[in-house]
Amino acid sequence: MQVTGTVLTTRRVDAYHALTVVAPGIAERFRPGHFVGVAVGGARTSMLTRRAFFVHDVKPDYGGTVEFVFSVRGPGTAWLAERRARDTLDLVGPLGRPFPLPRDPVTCVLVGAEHGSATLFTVADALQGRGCRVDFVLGGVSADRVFGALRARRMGETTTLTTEDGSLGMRGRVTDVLPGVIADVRADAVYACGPMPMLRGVTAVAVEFDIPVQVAVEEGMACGIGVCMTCVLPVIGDDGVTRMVRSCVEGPVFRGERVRFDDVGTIPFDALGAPGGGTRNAG
Amino acid sequence: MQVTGTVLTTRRVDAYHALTVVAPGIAERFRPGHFVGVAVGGARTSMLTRRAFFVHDVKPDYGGTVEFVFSVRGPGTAWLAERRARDTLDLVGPLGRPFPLPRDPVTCVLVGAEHGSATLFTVADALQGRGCRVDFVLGGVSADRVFGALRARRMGETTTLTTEDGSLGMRGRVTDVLPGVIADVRADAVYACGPMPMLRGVTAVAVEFDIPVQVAVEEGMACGIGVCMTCVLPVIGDDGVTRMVRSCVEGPVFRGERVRFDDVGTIPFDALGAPGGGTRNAG
Amino acid sequence: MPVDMRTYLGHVELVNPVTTAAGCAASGSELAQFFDLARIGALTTRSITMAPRAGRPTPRMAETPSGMLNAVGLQGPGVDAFLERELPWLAQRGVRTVVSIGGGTVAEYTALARRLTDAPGVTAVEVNLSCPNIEDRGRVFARDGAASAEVIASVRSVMRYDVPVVAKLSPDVVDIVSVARACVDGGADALSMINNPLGMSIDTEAMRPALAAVTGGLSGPAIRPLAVRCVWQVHAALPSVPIIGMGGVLTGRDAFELILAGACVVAVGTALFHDPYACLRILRELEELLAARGFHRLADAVGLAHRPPGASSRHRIDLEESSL
Amino acid sequence: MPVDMRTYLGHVELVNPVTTAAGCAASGSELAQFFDLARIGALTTRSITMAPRAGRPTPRMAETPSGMLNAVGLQGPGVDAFLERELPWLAQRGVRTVVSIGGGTVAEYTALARRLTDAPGVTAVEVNLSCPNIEDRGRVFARDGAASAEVIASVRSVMRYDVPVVAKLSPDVVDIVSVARACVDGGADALSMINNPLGMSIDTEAMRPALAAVTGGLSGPAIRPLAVRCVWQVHAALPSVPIIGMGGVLTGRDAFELILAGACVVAVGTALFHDPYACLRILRELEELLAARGFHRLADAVGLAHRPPGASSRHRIDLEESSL
Ligand SMILES: Cc1cc2nc3c(=O)[nH]c(=O)nc-3n(C[C@H](O)[C@H](O)[C@H](O)COP(=O)(O)OP(=O)(O)OC[C@H]3O[C@@H](n4cnc5c(N)ncnc54)[C@H](O)[C@@H]3O)c2cc1C
Ligand SMILES: Cc1cc2nc3c(=O)[nH]c(=O)nc-3n(C[C@H](O)[C@H](O)[C@H](O)COP(=O)(O)OP(=O)(O)OC[C@H]3O[C@@H](n4cnc5c(N)ncnc54)[C@H](O)[C@@H]3O)c2cc1C
Ligand SMILES: Cc1cc2nc3c(=O)[nH]c(=O)nc-3n(C[C@H](O)[C@H](O)[C@H](O)COP(=O)(O)O)c2cc1C
Ligand SMILES: Cc1cc2nc3c(=O)[nH]c(=O)nc-3n(C[C@H](O)[C@H](O)[C@H](O)COP(=O)(O)O)c2cc1C
Ligand code: FES
Ligand code: FES
Repeated sequence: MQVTGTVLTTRRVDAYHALTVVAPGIAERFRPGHFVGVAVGGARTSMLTRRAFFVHDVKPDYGGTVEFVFSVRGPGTAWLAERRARDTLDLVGPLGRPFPLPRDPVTCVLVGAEHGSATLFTVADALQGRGCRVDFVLGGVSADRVFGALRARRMGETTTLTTEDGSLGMRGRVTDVLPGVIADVRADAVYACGPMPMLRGVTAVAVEFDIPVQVAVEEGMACGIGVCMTCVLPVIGDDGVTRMVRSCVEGPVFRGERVRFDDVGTIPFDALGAPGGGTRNAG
Repeated sequence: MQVTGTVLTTRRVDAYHALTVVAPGIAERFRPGHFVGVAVGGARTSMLTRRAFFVHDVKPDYGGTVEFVFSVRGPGTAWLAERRARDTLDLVGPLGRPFPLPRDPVTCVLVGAEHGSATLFTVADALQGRGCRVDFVLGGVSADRVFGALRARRMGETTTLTTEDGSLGMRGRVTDVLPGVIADVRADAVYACGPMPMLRGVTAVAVEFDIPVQVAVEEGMACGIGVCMTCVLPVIGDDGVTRMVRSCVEGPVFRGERVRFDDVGTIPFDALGAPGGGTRNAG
Repeated sequence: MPVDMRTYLGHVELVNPVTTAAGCAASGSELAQFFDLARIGALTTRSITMAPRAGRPTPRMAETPSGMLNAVGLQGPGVDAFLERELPWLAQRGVRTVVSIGGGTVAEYTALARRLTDAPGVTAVEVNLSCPNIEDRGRVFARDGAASAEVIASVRSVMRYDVPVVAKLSPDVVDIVSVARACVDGGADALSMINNPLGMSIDTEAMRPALAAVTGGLSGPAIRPLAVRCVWQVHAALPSVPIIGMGGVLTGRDAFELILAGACVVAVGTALFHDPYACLRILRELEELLAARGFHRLADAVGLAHRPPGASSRHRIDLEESSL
Repeated sequence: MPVDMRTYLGHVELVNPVTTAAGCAASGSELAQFFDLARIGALTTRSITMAPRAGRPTPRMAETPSGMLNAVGLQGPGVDAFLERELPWLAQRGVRTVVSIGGGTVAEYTALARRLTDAPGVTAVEVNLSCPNIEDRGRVFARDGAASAEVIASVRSVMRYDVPVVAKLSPDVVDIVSVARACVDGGADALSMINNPLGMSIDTEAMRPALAAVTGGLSGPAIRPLAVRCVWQVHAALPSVPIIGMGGVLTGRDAFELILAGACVVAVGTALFHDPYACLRILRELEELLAARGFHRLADAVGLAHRPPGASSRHRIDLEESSL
């Protein structure tokens, strides 16, 4: 649904900005892993496409609020960073397929990098609601880019932090420490959100341990609702056939081992409808 | 010059909005009849062209402020109407050729319609500074669109108001009452600002009385600095030749009788460089 | 008083003039979550191809000032899956469906048309001529009047007589009127314009083309002045041919602009990416605009901006029964 | 370290790659009130015609999303007045001047070139081919490779050998590369693109065309994707021909985009209407961008986005002496 909501609060969290927006309908329908499409630039802007942000949190205040966390990257996020309380914001959501949750009270490692970490706390909440044990592995380039360390320490059984410059936690990347954490906590499943190379690394580790891994991906999106076909990536279906699937409606959450990370940005020759053989073979 | 100024105050005056902007360099160079080009829409806007506004007032506060008065007409003025104190505004100015002032302490009738009236008060000031007598004739469609009646009453020897619906002053247009005023006050000169048909009418009256008339015109403008050639109108030069002259740099103030009001929006056949004969005849 | 919003594509009546643009509404079901598709004049499908197509690699999209570039490459399920799943789904829901088709040869277009001719639920066929002609070194059909006309004539010859064939034109030509005329001479019942002009953008950080496909189609309000100009020129030359106008329509005002230029149907593309409800909003805004200007019927506004400078609009509304 | 911003149009060296676009800087003196014109690579004049021209009626301008339409109609003083007043004024101030010329016949272009050939202070001649050819039913020269080449060959034959002749191309063609090639074969020393594509806008209140001339030229950021694509295609096909790129350049980033696509000079048009200082600002921003990316010379960035996907940019900078 589309909502013109009022900005309730804005805050800075290290390198990130967080906006809380009153959007009852979206908050009500929200499940962990959902994202919102945010119109940027105001009336008569030259920026036509909505920007996608994972929902970091929902609260029941004022009928329902959504919070999202972002860093300034280009003109759209720069505009968002200038929003103030009482401004209005045009959101479409909740969008996407949320994280599937296990039936049983298993042990889950939640891995986040950069703003991707913000996506994990509602997942943790839901998992803990089902009696799951939750452990966090959060990383970033530097201390100010590791989002939610404090909250993770409060919620998680254990929390392992990494920074590439060593300014917080272990020096390195989340994938460097993940095998140790999985082994230590005897994890049953992994949930991950972050840049594509990180998701690929996390998936490789989970496959190594032979445990399921759910990843939430980010691909360039023009619509977020499944109509523009710009956000595709190669994913292997239940039938073993690779298809170029839309990350906005068929994702953003995928089983990690189904995503052909090495082929992102290409049309694999064996994908359904690939130029040359693929088309007819797989059709 | 180009100035990024801070909005000092915003106010509503009946149907109009007035913005006062800190712009020292512009205020300092200002002469009555100058206008400013205002960038609208903010960063990444789709609105590319500056909007032109006559300067209503300049004050020495904060090193120099400029005030302009406008009504909401389209998206650019709608955006301006939403500006608040402390916002910044990007102005270019002062632009245009100002009103020429008489050497001698003569009697001048200042005629304004709609927002055009706002242009006249700095003219009145300058005229009175030279010992001139000033009388006002101000009009509008309805009472709320007659700008500056109070101030005119304070400044002018006499003030005559007209509205088309009769809600203030005489029912009718400024041109209906102008002959009477000119006769009554024995005017030596007329200054006018307002829509093109009104300027044409005022000029006709002044010509009738055989007194000089200075008009400030508004033509669609893309640049305001003389480079785009979009703001032209046919004006008769000292040599008797009609040229398509730019109202932004050769105007906006013209001697009324020199403007070929009936031919605005056309290229008169006898204009310099007109298609067919004109070109070679006059060249 | 409500405005009579009905309009005609050839002999087919549409309840109102708003449709989705080809390739901008996927299979239809995605938008159906937001509103009832039967409420718009028609839904135009993505361009259906013979075989399934995986499309182009990503990045497929780049934002540009007041527009965007896309290089999707006609990703789609192929005509079999379309006829088996997508078209029946739309037909069941009473959605008037304009089926867009894309091919690499005249034979392929013709084969597609043949497959559609007995399919229930085809309101019209729109021939996407902006496809590379495999038999002419990949030269786009739409850029050549003769090639376009050949495709149209062949499609027309196999399509059911009561299904209008619409030729979709590209602005990347020297003279759109001559291509339009060739298509009409070839048998097109209506014309649709504009498809995306070819554009490109470079990522100045990576110092590489922003799209994997290097070039892509430009859409959105940036191209509306091109669309208005094309519709205007074609309507002036061929006033009796129905035109589906598109290109950068975001609001009812924009739709009205194309209608005044000569379009009797208006398609909404890129706007859907921003606002899933765009079609219904635009329809409502358009109706309000027409009502506010005293129109009783949409048809009276079609091409109205062509009236000679002296004429008043009232006049024309009174005089003419229909401008179609 | 400062970046070497010098660039070449044929054999003529320009101190930097920023110039004004034809018709967007009037006689030059207007902008001189804002900055010293000798600081930019060159000033391009409006298109000079034989006789004085009053141009088109007003309204001549309409704003469109991220762009504007203009229909000025080459208003100007004619070549006599230009040579008598405007050119000497520029020459006195040391302004490198690219003189744009416009005509209705090959003979008129040629006569204009002949008038310029002995005039001091002509850095280059830019032939505005987007003029209607009176001898071909008003068909615009630029839309036809052969007609364009004929004009260029004739102008080249009468111009002084050391004054480069630049052919200015329109995007309103089927294949800009073939027109570019024809012009180069005809003798063009450099190419300039893009002139305004033809657009139109309708005033939905008046229900009439917004411009008195009905159609007009579209400019501004809206058309930048078309400009980048044209420069890219032509540079790919004719890598050794210098290109003056233009179309919607508002910032140093935008100029850099055209340079990466293959332009060695960048012209600023519509941006001047918004920001009289645009040329100098863009030059500064461009230099900063180049420096931040480690370029020592502008020339190393020209066409860089064409390097094959594997290659790094550093590599190319080290390997090549000049990309011109
Ligand atoms: C499902 C999803 C969830 C996301 N969640 C978050 C989040 O919670 N926090 C956060 O900081 N960022 C998130 N992103 C990335 C965020 O959308 C981009 O940072 C943002 O769109 C950049 O906009 P811009 O105008 O600042 O930058 P620009 O780079 O100028 O954007 C230009 C265009 O590219 C698109 N684009 C740019 N980067 C991305 C990207 N990484 N993914 C998709 N589109 C992109 C924009 O939508 C826009 O159309 C998410 C992306 C996706 C797809
Ligand atoms: C020298 C001059 C002085 C002016 N002074 C004032 C003033 O003091 N107060 C005031 O309210 N208005 C004034 N105007 C008119 C004012 O510029 C327009 O009302 C304003 O540009 C409308 O912008 P918009 O986006 O709201 O409307 P739109 O109609 O959407 O504007 C679209 C485009 O048309 C141009 N435009 C529209 N109307 C006019 C017009 N009348 N004159 C010139 N360009 C126009 C705009 O600049 C813009 O490029 C003046 C105009 C000129 C030329
Ligand atoms: C993502 C995308 C995909 C498109 N796919 C098709 C297509 O399959 N067939 C077609 O004829 N046009 C296609 N188009 C062109 C649109 O139908 C339309 O002609 C064009 O985008 C202009 O309208 P707009 O500005 O409203 O988007 C596509 C456009 C976009 C943006
Ligand atoms: C008002 C205006 C007048 C122009 N006049 C000319 C001209 O006389 N000759 C010419 O070759 N191009 C002319 N052009 C085209 C520009 O030189 C340039 O090619 C085009 O506007 C694209 O650049 P821009 O987007 O930076 O304006 C004109 C453009 C504008 C906006
Ligand atoms: S973003 Fe449009 S289909 Fe996914
Ligand atoms: S507004 Fe550009 S020349 Fe006057």
